[in-house]
Amino acid sequence: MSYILIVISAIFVNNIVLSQFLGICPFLGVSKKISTGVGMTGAVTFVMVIATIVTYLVQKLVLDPFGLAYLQTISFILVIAALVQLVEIILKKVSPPLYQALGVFLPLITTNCTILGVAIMTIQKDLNLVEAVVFSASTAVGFGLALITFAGIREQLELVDVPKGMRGTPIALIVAGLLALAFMGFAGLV
Amino acid sequence: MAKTESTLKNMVLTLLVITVIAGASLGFVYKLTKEPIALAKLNKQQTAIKEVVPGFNNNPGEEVLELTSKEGFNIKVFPARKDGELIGVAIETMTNTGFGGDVKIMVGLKPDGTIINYQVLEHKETPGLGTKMDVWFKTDKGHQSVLGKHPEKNNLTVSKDGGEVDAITAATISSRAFLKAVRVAYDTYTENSGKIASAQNSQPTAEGGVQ
Amino acid sequence: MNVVLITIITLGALGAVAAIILYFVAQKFKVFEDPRIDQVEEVLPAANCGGCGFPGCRAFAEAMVKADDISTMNCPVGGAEVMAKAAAVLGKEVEAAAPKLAVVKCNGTCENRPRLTTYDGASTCAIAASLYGGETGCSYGCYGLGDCVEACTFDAIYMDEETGLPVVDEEKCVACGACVSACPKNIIELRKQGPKGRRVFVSCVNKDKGAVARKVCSAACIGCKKCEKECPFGAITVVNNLAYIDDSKCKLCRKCVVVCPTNAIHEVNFPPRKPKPAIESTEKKSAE
Amino acid sequence: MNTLTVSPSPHVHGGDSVKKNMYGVVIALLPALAASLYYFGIGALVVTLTSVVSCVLFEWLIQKYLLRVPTTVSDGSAILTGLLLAFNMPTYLPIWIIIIGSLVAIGIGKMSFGGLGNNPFNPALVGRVFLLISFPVQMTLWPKPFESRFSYFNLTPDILDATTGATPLAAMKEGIANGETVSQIMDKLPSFNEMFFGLMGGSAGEVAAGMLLIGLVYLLLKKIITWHIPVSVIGSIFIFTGILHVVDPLVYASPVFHILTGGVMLGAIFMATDYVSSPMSNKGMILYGVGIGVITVLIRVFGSYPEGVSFAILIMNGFVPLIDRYIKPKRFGESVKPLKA
Amino acid sequence: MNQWKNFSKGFFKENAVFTLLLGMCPTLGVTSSAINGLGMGLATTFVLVMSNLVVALIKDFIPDKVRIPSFIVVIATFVTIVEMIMQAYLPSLFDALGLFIPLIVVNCVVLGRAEAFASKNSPVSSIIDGLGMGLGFAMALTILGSVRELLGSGKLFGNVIYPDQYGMLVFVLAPGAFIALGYLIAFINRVKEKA
Amino acid sequence: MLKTFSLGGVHPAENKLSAGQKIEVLPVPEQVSVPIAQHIGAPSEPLVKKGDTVKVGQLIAKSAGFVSANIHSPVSGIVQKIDDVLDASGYKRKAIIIKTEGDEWDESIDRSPALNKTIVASPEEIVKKVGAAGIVGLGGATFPAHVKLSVPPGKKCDVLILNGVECEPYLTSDHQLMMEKGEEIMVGTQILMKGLGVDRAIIGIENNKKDAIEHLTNLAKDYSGIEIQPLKVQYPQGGEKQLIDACIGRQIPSGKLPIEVGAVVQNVGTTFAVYEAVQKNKPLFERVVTVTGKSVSKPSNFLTRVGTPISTLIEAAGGLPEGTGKVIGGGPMMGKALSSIEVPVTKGSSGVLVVPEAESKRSEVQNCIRCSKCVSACPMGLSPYLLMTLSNKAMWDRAEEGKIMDCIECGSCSFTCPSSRPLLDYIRFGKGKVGQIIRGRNK
Ligand SMILES: Cc1cc2nc3c(=O)[nH]c(=O)nc-3n(C[C@H](O)[C@H](O)[C@H](O)COP(=O)(O)O)c2cc1C
Ligand SMILES: Cc1cc2nc3c(=O)[nH]c(=O)nc-3n(C[C@H](O)[C@H](O)[C@H](O)COP(=O)(O)O)c2cc1C
Ligand SMILES: Cc1cc2nc3c(=O)[nH]c(=O)nc-3n(C[C@H](O)[C@H](O)[C@H](O)COP(=O)(O)O)c2cc1C
Ligand SMILES: Cc1cc2nc3c(=O)[nH]c(=O)nc-3n(C[C@H](O)[C@H](O)[C@H](O)CO)c2cc1C
Ligand code: SF4
Ligand code: SF4
Ligand code: SF4
Ligand code: SF4
Ligand code: FES
Repeated sequence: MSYILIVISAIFVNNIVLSQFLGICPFLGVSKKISTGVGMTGAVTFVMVIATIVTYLVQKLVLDPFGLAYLQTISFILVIAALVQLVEIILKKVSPPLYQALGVFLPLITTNCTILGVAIMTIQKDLNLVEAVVFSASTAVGFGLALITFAGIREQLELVDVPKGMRGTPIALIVAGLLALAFMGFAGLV
Repeated sequence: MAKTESTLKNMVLTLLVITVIAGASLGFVYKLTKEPIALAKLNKQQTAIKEVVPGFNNNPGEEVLELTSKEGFNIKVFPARKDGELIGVAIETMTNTGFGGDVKIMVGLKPDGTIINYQVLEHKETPGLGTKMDVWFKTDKGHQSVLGKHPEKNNLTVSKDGGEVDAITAATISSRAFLKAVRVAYDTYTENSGKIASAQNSQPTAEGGVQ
Repeated sequence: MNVVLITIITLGALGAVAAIILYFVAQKFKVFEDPRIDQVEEVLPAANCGGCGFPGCRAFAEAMVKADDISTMNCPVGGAEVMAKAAAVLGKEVEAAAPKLAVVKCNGTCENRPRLTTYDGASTCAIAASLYGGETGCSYGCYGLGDCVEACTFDAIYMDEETGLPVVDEEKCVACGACVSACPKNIIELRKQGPKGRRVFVSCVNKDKGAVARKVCSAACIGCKKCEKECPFGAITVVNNLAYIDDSKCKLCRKCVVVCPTNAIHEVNFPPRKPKPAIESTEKKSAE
Repeated sequence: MNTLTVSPSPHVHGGDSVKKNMYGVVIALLPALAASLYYFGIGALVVTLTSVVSCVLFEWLIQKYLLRVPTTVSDGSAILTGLLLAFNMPTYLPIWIIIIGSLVAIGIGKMSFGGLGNNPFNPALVGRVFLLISFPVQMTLWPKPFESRFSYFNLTPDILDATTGATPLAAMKEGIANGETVSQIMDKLPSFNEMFFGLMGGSAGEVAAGMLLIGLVYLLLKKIITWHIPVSVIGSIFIFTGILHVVDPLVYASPVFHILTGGVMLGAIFMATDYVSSPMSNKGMILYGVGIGVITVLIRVFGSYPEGVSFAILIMNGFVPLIDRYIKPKRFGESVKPLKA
Repeated sequence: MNQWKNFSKGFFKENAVFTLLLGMCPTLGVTSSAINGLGMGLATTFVLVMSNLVVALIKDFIPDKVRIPSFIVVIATFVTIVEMIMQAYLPSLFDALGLFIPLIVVNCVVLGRAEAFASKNSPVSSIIDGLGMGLGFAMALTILGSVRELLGSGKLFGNVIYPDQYGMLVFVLAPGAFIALGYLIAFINRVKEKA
Repeated sequence: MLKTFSLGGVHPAENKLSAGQKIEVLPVPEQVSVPIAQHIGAPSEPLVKKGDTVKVGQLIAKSAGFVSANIHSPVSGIVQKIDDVLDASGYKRKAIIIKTEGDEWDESIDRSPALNKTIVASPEEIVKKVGAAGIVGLGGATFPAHVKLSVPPGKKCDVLILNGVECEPYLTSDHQLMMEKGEEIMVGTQILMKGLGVDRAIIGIENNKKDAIEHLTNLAKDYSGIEIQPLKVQYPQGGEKQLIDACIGRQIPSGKLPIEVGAVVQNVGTTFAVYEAVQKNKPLFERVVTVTGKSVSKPSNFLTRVGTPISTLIEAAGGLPEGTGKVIGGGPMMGKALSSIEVPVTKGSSGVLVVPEAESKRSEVQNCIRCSKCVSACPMGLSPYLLMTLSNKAMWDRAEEGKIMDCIECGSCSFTCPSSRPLLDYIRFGKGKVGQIIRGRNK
């Protein structure tokens, strides 16, 4: 697969959030403001790329040689969990404002399906290491695109009077649905 | 309640203990389910082959041939024999021209190439449209069915392209992809028919067994 | 090799490596954060109403942890109970603050205060107030456009259609003070709830001279000082032609209520009394 | 003397109103509606009436019984949504599907957000795309002009076969996929002249480019919309397909073909310009228009849908808040030339 | 705590999907039919109960810094077990749920309960909590699955309710998942408000 | 193409009903009420007390700071009281109330109508005299004129712009003044030019006053450095920033004063007052006020003493018509609705507009439909729809970011909005809040 196709596919066509249903929790959770959305995107991109590289190596260097494919889930998640905790500890020290902004969601990156999902998909798709990096980075960009667009709409909805019963989560989900509906237009682009 | 402190020793020890226990239980369950999983996989393949080429009594999985079509697709050919006699082949074939990308089907051909039956293995077509291919081309209605047709003797393209097969309503693209996959299977089969016949005596490939 | 064994070794190794790396990084990048902040935050009601004067519950928790003395701080939503819990977490003392309640100090109903002009601008009190003195001659009184209602996150204040004045729902009001700061005319005050909800207060904020005030509103305080003289406890002072009852001194004897010539002093939640049934009706209204 | 009214300035109003704008757009749509009735006959009438009536009815019902707010159906926006939804549907569409489309457009697309002015996405397009994805079979059944005038209630497979055909875009897409060249395909299609007047298969209101352009002139004259969005949409589609066409005229159709077919005119003039779901600043509008143009071409040429305007507009609707946030109107005194003393 | 309350809170008051908005990915990803929703819900319940139990048992021995990794290993173990068992005995459901089975590991509900409940409570309460939460989750997924299946293809647990040509395909696809859940939550909020 | 400003603008119906009506001198009222705050800046300090006898033109309240202005008695008589009286907004403000007795002018005032062309005063004397005469901007902003004439050190003024635009619908006082006192305005211009030390002055006049343009162009031939600039009829052409942009193509940066681009703007009425002050020693205590309205039987332009009750003016214009819904002090775009017609004329009153009931109610407010018409109308390039919402939701930081302080309160946005949204109401309020925040921060 050429890199361009990987990029377009991961960002638009098979957008991780809007068509793959991964990472919905942070998508709904940290999208109230554009600025936190941007921060989250950064954090996810960072973690995702590193996690993909590390899990890729674990798979190729440890699991495959020993025929331990069934340990994929557990070893990947262990690696990711440790990694996220590292990022958290470092971030707390290096950039307290970003740490504050991401709040509870930083530990939840661990439980952000995108990271594990992408790590597993990379193996399933049988990509090589460079492709894996491109794939994970563009998936993260796709996540960011969806998240920031969504945050923009939600910020705008803050300014209008949404009916009481729909305020908050319901309307956010409707917006996500309509965004997904729109993104279906990209079908077949690759 | 006295929490264990976060010293290096404690941390390493705890994680070690937990992972060791986890490893032990996983290894154990793995051993337990290894057989059933393999069986389930084999079953799936056998059932699929049985559906498209009924009546064999060998283990086609053991005799599988891995081929590459002209278009560069990986094609698997499972020879089906009854008492050593080749009664047909089940071909795992594909195209990449579906509405949602790859379409993978298993098609059963008589030795002369006539279509016995097919089964759709994998696709990403739209539910309600392209997905209808799993029964559409078996249904005896209008000019839908391809069963009993021969890719060479019949013009197996959609009527829109001048062929004799009715496309799935509003899913011409999927229909074309389906028919194309059949064609790929047939072409690959005829090109390699010699190999297939001779494969009878060859060693079962590694792929043939359970993974 | 035995599958089980390999599994154990691989996972064990992964686990141990992860633990070691985590340990060293954690050592290197240590940040101290007072764990009590989390604990305090946990006891707060998480209404994030800002009534405490801090942006959200967590900020309040942080402030409480930092402060030496938290007796001046109060969570209006959780009240004394929550403050006591928070204090317990921090090992500090708080005095139970007397429960308070929002009180609307204007009785300029449509009857009491005839309308001289009609307002036709953006319908908020703040904007009306920045434009002009109001639809009636009283430039101190309530505009009735409901900024206070809007401000209350607890649905505790609503507009009485008939009088055009806001009414506080005593059950729901948590004395967060949002309405107090929302009102551009400073009409709402947080006052002691009083035993059994009994309160006596001056329901007027007009500082005009008596004659002027009376001309524009029949229920205005005219600053005649009768109540000031009457009060046995010195709880009432008249400043700028306006009487004010200090709720820490008021003993709820209700003598002032009787002497007020304009019925500007209101008593609420008292059992009905015989001699002056006339006032009863207005009391009821504001008590509801 | 009666009481004086006091209000902040200004004390006069220009007299513009929501109604004037909405009914203005309705008027601008009339030529295209007339063309549609002329070409597609009963079907066009049924689809339009059903859509408009059910949109208005749903808006009224939702406001009255669900939201319990004052009803505002008379402002004309629901009529417009109904009309534009109808314009985006093929004229053989069964009534029940139209009603579902109206419910989605008004219920999900508009009222869930609080009604007029609050919806981030274009309601009519929400309805249309929802239907397209839910009922792709019915939504891609294109009656031929004139031949389908008297069939709607009497549709039998025979009549269907005889009176439907592919839209030029679908034909182009299929042809290219089958390996034909553009000029081979074009020979089978109506001429540009015919296309301009709407002699081709397509949604009820989208076919007659000429009529839609009359509407555009009316809208511009009445100052209901500005030129920015229509020009940037049509212009960017023209330029982008033009470049492709120059690069390889065998597989990429000419820009004229692209702007005359499908929903480009309808979309650029009436749907991308929907106030509510488009940006506020002129620069923003141009960016939005170019975005729509580029995405439309991408979908048409490289994607799996033959027609991309609806999706492109919806996608760009999603970006409008960001555009508004970061692209501000030009401010007074912003670009000051340094004063030479 | 009253164990009944502890159990029942997962269904309504603290329902993971409808009120806490946790575990959204499987919620949206696998609920294209009721049976998938139910299967996923039960698989999650199993993991939830078991991991809650184990976490409650070992909570006192875990140093803080490795708390999350430890919990995750526990959870991942059970997930892998479920994965293997399903693969062996329910291959078709396994195929249908696909990637979402390993992703139970990262289902926020599971870790969330381990963190918020099991690590502070007794094993028995933790099991009950896990069961309540899990079944509540399963219930939510089944409801959403039913709604989507019914609207999308006219079926309920595979039984034809009305001909599928009247079904709105969009509900089987991504956008429909979001929209259906959105209105479901709005509806539940409304019911709750009245209650 | 006529010159005009570069962004936004609207065109309300002009309705210049009183155009061409000669300026009538209104009789001296029986009693005047002179507020001590008639200008931007600190209220003046009263110099008289109850019972004092004053003459016309006598200083009765003195400037209380740099940005403040003197106030002179508009009548002769006895000070009744100094008290809080209801002002136009229904709030109480301090005012000096004088009972008229005769009409005895201060001796120093030269009452002869003869034109005095020779300017003897030095630039410093000019600024001093203007200050002493209590002249404030008569264009409506009532900014003390001498402050504008004192160019701050380090800045340079190279052009004086006279505002004869009168872009407000209905109002005609400046128009009439230009027609009747053209010569005086020319001399006044020369005085201002001398005071500022510039040799170029431009008088901007909207093209709907062709007679005034012609008249002044003829007169300007005799004076060096004065140009007449016809301008497109477009509101708010008279806004200072817009006028400078239109006349000399310079845009004042956000938050800056005209002097930043080397310009000073004065209204033509102010210029006339400057002429009177410098050449005739006459302080500012009377001005031309237009009384107009569709239902008014005799729309007129009156020369009126400050402090005269508005009701007197309306009476002189034929009385308050039946069914009056609103009385506006000023024009319909920027004027203030009065809550009582007993309030007095002040230095800033350019007109009184009587609006019939049918036209005095606003239409019902609807949701913003994001039509962006307010954005296109705003002459300052702001986003009024957004500023209104931000103001409503108290998001002050974003409002400040959106340059809410740049709003000149012209009302073009509210005028255009098809949803009849009270945009300016909220923006004005927001400006107040944001202004407070900024001042608090700068402290
Ligand atoms: C949401 C949606 C999904 C579609 N899915 C498929 C599909 O899976 N397979 C297919 O061949 N066509 C699909 N189509 C239709 C194609 O876009 C195209 O219209 C059709 O294949 C043209 O063939 P026809 O001549 O049979 O109508 C889909 C269309 C839409 C709107
Ligand atoms: C604080 C302040 C200081 C000012 N200083 C000057 C000045 O030094 N020179 C000047 O020409 N105008 C000055 N002005 C006057 C303004 O430029 C402007 O003319 C006045 O506010 C009225 O303008 P308007 O009617 O367009 O609002 C000042 C205004 C303010 C509020
Ligand atoms: C929207 C707007 C419109 C104005 N229109 C006029 C006008 O028509 N004529 C005028 O003299 N001043 C007008 N002004 C006031 C001028 O901005 C400026 O204050 C005045 O010309 C300065 O002169 P002055 O200080 O002598 O009044 C307007 C101000 C604003 C904000
Ligand atoms: C120029 C213009 C274009 C419009 N286009 C649409 C449209 O494409 N779809 C629609 O549902 N409503 C349209 N409307 C109506 C209205 O703006 C729409 O219903 C709102 O989006 C509902 O909030 C349009 C209105 C105007 C003035
Ligand atoms: S009534 Fe006022 S004090 Fe009471 S809760 Fe509401 S806003 Fe707070
Ligand atoms: S009490 Fe104050 S805020 Fe409430 S309606 Fe009256 S004026 Fe407005
Ligand atoms: S009032 Fe302010 S925001 Fe409105 S148009 Fe005028 S300058 Fe712009
Ligand atoms: S003019 Fe009115 S409706 Fe249009 S954008 Fe501005 S505020 Fe909204
Ligand atoms: S379940 Fe996927 S992010 Fe929470």
